[in-house]
Amino acid sequence: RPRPKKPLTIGFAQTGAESAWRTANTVSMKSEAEKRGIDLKFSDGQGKQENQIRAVRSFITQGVDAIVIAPVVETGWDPVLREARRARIPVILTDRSIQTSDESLFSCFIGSDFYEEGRMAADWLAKHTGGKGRIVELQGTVGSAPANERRKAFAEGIAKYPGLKILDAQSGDFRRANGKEVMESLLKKHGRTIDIVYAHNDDMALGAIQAIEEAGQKPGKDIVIVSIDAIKEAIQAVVDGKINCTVECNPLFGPKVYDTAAKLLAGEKVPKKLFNKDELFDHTNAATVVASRQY
Amino acid sequence: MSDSALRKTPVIWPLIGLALLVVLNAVMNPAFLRITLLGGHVYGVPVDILVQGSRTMLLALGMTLVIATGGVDLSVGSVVAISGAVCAILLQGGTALAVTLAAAVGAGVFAGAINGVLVARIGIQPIVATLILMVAGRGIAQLIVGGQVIIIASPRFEFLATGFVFGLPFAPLLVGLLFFATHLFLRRTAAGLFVEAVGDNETASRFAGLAAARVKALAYVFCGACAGLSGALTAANIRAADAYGAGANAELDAIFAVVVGGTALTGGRFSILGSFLGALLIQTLTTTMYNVGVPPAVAPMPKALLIIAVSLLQSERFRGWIAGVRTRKRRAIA
Amino acid sequence: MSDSALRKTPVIWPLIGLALLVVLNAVMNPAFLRITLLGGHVYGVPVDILVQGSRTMLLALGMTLVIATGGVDLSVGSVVAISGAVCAILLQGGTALAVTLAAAVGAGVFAGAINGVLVARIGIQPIVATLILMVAGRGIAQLIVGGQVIIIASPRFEFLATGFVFGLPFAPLLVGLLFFATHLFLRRTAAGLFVEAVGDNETASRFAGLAAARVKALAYVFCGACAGLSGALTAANIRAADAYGAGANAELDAIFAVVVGGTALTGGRFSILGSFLGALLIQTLTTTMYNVGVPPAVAPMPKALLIIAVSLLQSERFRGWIAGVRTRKRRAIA
Amino acid sequence: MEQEPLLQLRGITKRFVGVTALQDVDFRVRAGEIHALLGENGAGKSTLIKVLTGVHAADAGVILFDGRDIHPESPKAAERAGISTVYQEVNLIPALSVAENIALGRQPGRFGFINWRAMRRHAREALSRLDLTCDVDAELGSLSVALQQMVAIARALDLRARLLVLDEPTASLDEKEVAELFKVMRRLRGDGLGIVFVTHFLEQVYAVSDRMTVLRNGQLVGEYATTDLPRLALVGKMLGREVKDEAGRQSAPAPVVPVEGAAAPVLEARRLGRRGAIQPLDLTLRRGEVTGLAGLLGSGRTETARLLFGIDRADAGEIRVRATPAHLRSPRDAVRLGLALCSEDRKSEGLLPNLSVRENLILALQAKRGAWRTLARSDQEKLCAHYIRALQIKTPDAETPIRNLSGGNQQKVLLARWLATQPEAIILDEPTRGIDVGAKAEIEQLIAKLRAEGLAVLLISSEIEEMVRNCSRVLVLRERTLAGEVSGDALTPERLMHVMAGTHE
Ligand SMILES: Nc1ncnc2c1ncn2[C@@H]1O[C@H](COP(=O)(O)OP(=O)(O)OP(=O)(O)O)[C@@H](O)[C@H]1O
Ligand SMILES: Nc1ncnc2c1ncn2[C@@H]1O[C@H](COP(=O)(O)OP(=O)(O)OP(=O)(O)O)[C@@H](O)[C@H]1O
Ligand SMILES: [Mg+2]
Ligand SMILES: [Mg+2]
Repeated sequence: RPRPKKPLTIGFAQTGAESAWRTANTVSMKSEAEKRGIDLKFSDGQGKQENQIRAVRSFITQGVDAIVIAPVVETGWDPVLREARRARIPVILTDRSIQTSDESLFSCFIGSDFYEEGRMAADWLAKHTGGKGRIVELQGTVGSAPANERRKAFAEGIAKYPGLKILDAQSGDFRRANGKEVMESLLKKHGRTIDIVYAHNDDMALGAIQAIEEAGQKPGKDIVIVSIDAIKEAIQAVVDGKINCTVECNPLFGPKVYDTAAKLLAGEKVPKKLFNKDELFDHTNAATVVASRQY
Repeated sequence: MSDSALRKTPVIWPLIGLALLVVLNAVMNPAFLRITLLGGHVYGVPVDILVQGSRTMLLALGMTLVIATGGVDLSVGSVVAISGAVCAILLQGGTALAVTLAAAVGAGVFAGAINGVLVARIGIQPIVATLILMVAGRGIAQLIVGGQVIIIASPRFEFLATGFVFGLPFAPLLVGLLFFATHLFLRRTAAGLFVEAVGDNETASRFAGLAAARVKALAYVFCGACAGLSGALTAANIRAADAYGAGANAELDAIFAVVVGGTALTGGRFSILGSFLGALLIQTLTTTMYNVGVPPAVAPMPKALLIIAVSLLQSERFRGWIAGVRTRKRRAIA
Repeated sequence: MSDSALRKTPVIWPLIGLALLVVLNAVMNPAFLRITLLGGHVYGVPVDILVQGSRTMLLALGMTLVIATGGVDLSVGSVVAISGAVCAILLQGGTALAVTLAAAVGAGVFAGAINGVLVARIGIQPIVATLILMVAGRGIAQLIVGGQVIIIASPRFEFLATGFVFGLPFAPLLVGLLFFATHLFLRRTAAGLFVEAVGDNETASRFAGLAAARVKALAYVFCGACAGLSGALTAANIRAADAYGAGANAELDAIFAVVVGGTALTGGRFSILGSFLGALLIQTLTTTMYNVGVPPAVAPMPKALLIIAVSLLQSERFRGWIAGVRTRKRRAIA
Repeated sequence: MEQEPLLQLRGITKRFVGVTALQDVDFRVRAGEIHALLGENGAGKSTLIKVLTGVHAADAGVILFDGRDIHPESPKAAERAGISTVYQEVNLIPALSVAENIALGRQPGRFGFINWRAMRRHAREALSRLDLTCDVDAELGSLSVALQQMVAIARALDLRARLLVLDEPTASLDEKEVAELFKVMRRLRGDGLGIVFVTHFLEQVYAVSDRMTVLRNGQLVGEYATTDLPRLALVGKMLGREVKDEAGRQSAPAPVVPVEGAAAPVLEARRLGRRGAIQPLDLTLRRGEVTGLAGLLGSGRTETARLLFGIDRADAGEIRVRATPAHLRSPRDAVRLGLALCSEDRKSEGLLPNLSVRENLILALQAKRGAWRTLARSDQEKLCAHYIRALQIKTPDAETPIRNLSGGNQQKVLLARWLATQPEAIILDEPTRGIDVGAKAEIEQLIAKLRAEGLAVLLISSEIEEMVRNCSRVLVLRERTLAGEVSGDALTPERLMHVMAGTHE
């Protein structure tokens, strides 16, 4: 394949370093760049959009070949993206998309499909429980996009199965400690009527597992547990039979992002919306991937 | 504690709040108060409240002294994260439990010493001085664990947070013991008087021969130690060090607990028992919201309302005003 | 402002900090100071700093008065979210721009009035009183927008944050004008004096015939109004109301700016100019971290270090200590 | 010539928790008179004034001002009605400048424009009316207590008031300032103002007042024309018993005679000084001797005391305690070496307002012992009971927060705080400030007793008579320099005044 004479320079405006998922995401971007000999200009936005905008501007002045943004918020990107277009630098959005009146301002979006994740969880449940069971839902941080999407998709997914009922829903803030605490309360409130736990992320599920064990029940057996993210620890829990299923929210964006960037720079057309492939892990396949899991 | 009515008053309001919450819960869900034996130990919602609340109580204990000296420590949440990270790394490396715990508390003491020096020796305003560690501390914790959530696989460590002795939960017992010991220490020795004196009028205390700066600094050190231990409990509770999430917003809860417990942010008089009840009240409220099924979106509201209610009741001006309205009404009727 | 040297001192340290940062940036990246004309208006990093910083400056302006009265307003971030939500809903409904802006500021005034009543009339401690709206306010904002991010499609509204007049950015001009007007108002009338008097010694001010409670309450109302306008700017800047993220942690930056600008959290003397410079300094630092390429893990550190440095320099005790060390050294040499 | 009183309080009752501060008190002030309000510490004088000016709401009674029933809800309302007040404690804003303090609350309109230059000029004029020159841009808090007091008076005089209320304005003033104040008071009286004047200095009462009202235990004793009531009778009315001498003493003060072993120096200062505060000076406090430190306002007496007690670091000279060089880095060091300093600034350097009388009283002793050697609760209570009795401290009980005590009684508690440490040397900076005649005599007797027991005392007082009565030797400071020493037969008020003023040559 034709190698560019000069190594590619790509600017990446990351959101921050707020979670293990994000760290894995950063690592993937960096290590993959190293592997491919790409000069990656990395910038940490510390959770602030203005920082990211500033970073993007500096990428433009430095004349990078492509810009990758993991936007902190969905809105307010138009001005800086216009500047990038003026400088003819393609922009790839990752992880979260943006809201804009002019879709041509960015080349494509590569992300995790939170909605799809929620739907996959619902489908798996429907299939493996025979469409029956009382569910408690551990929601993510109120108002956040993944929590919103995963809640909506799941609700819509189980709507077709009248036997699947949401008994209770509380926010565990995506945190392990809160997941545990909420689960403890719900266990006491609903006694042994809980059949299923649906957690918006693995951390909360892992917290809930502890609560269930401390209540003298067997997670994965007495109570079916479904969660999202598929971090290594959760896949191990699937292997151990404590989590029944975890839907991947793959943070390893590196390969896909750089592939896409190369295509864009070569003038190829790419779809506007690309999803990083998310898999689903349950007892059938967890054991095979757990060893090779990096995060 | 002195028997004077003055000291006891602040404790009344959190007690009443607590009673109201318990009644509310018991009505909504009669199982709320049920405590059963499960696998040889007590089991039930009140047990959960004590166990979950023990970490905030510990923070409130340290915070009480800092607030009594007229300061505030915003860094406790970050110290919890640091201490948890230290525990995880050490346990991962096979360090003995006692050493690990000492290191966790030691990390807290170190952090507290930094705060203490900044506030007491150099004279930086407490909010600013401790904000620095609050902001930087979480980064430090993340450096320690290398940005990972580190799993802790030590049953003995886990016991700290989830263990039972003689069928009773260990963490609340430990914390209760620490409260009692602190209370005894502060009230049986002159230490409590010194803290209150420094908080009430630092200059006057210094002129009376107190080492005011040392008293203040030690309050921060103690607060750091409490936060360090609380960090160990937090890590033990979830069997992992979560540098990003551990202790997030914990400083707010601790401050709330202290204020609701009747210790004024302006310093001076403090109530250890009040802080205990304040922390218990806040945890009970959190649990109540799960129990009652408050929708997550409006969950922050009840807490805000509770705190405002207790603060209102503690405000002399408000009580006077209410009394005034009543008298006026009575007069109008007569 | 009075001409006394005393008042001018606090402004020195943020100025020095600012100068150092600019030099650092210019050395690391000579393009830093380059300002060009692009499409008929100025363009460059310093312009960005002013535009991005304008929202924090506005918050710092209101916060200065609140802090000067001896209080603090933790709710400004939530008010920013509320006001942005109000703007979005109204503009969506086709309301006129002027009415929308009035409503945004009005929402801030309303929030400020609640804080003011709680603090000044009922006597709840400022941290607690404003924490309530801080916690509950974001929920309110989310209720207003129904949990959605609402897009604003009004170029005239957007102009507030991103427009240019005579080639100069509008937002900093507006904010600068407000600072100047506030400064004039406070120093040409007795209002500034009242604020400082109440902040320094509330009882004495009351005894001296000031309506201390009213002065305090008005400070919160003004702070709320500033936060309301800042919320409109924030929404205009991202052309959307983001109830979840708008103004998050904004209160910290505002407090930092005020403190770095030389106004003590204990109340009393304040410096409007200092707060302006403080906010500018903080924004410049943020931008600098980009320019210099600080690694993510240590990103919170520079801010913490800067704040501690300025606080240290402002601490008389520290300066005295440094001076003492120097004298002792000199003596040792002699 | 009976005219309608300018101010009339009828049946005023004010109760605090556990205390009835005022019980059915009547009080009248006419236009054009100086009316002294008198009574022991805790009699209710300040409370009456606070009711009158809207700080406290009375539980019962009416306030007629100019024949109208005013109901002042706040000091602001009282000020609007034409009542201008100097409260007992220095009650201005320390962080603001002198000029700003004087201007505060009396700008044209509510948010009217300020002319800073005019404000300064105005302040200078107000101060010059009291024959005071000081930097009007100086921060008020940096001034000595006496100067702050003068500024507060200047501010009150400045208001276009019809009634002027002065609660112990002269407590920390020198004769010269008092004379200036009286001049102004007399002039205002001539202008038809009514003036309420609270003081514990009887000679001032007789020097300036026209009428007087006496309170005892919150009750009205009576209203008298000053010329009708001789001093002895007045003291009797205040104390509620027959007295043999003017100060209300049952017996004469112990004579000032040196005691055995008086030669041993306890505290010595050699060339002790601090740049900008005090020129290097020598000073020796001996066992069984009361040494005076005299000087005019701002002459540096308090600064000297601060150096001796380790509050400020000296940058020249040395201090010896019992002949051993001592490095005093803080008051703590001084306390541990057996020194004590009762500060002149009661409010900011003495009181722990929210703590109880007991805690305030034992604090220094406990600090001296350290946190570990805790005083048993019963010992604390015994100590309190002892001093409450010995100094006749008027308090419901030892657990009352000290802020609820009257000014004079607070002062007594602070004095007790230091006596309880059983110091070897004690520095008393204006110890009788705001203390009533009876108690003042008790304290003087106490000083004499302590001296007889071998204590070394350094007494700082603006009351020259008091210095002469109590000291065997007086050092005089002038402009922060030791200007001389007066002792023996030369120690007379006249001589002392001359040395202080620098006119003795
Ligand atoms: N806020 C308060 N709460 C409770 N008791 C109070 C309060 N203020 C005053 N008292 C009590 O009221 C009584 C009268 O006090 P007041 O201050 O009027 O005395 P005073 O005559 O001014 O004495 P002094 O000469 O010492 O200034 C005292 O017994 C005092 O303890
Ligand atoms: N902290 C300070 N900062 C600046 N000036 C001060 C400070 N303390 C005292 N001074 C000034 O130093 C001078 C000496 O004050 P000092 O209090 O020692 O006088 P004094 O002789 O005790 O008089 P007084 O009768 O007023 O107490 C005064 O002019 C005072 O204003
Ligand atoms: Mg009085
Ligand atoms: Mg003095």
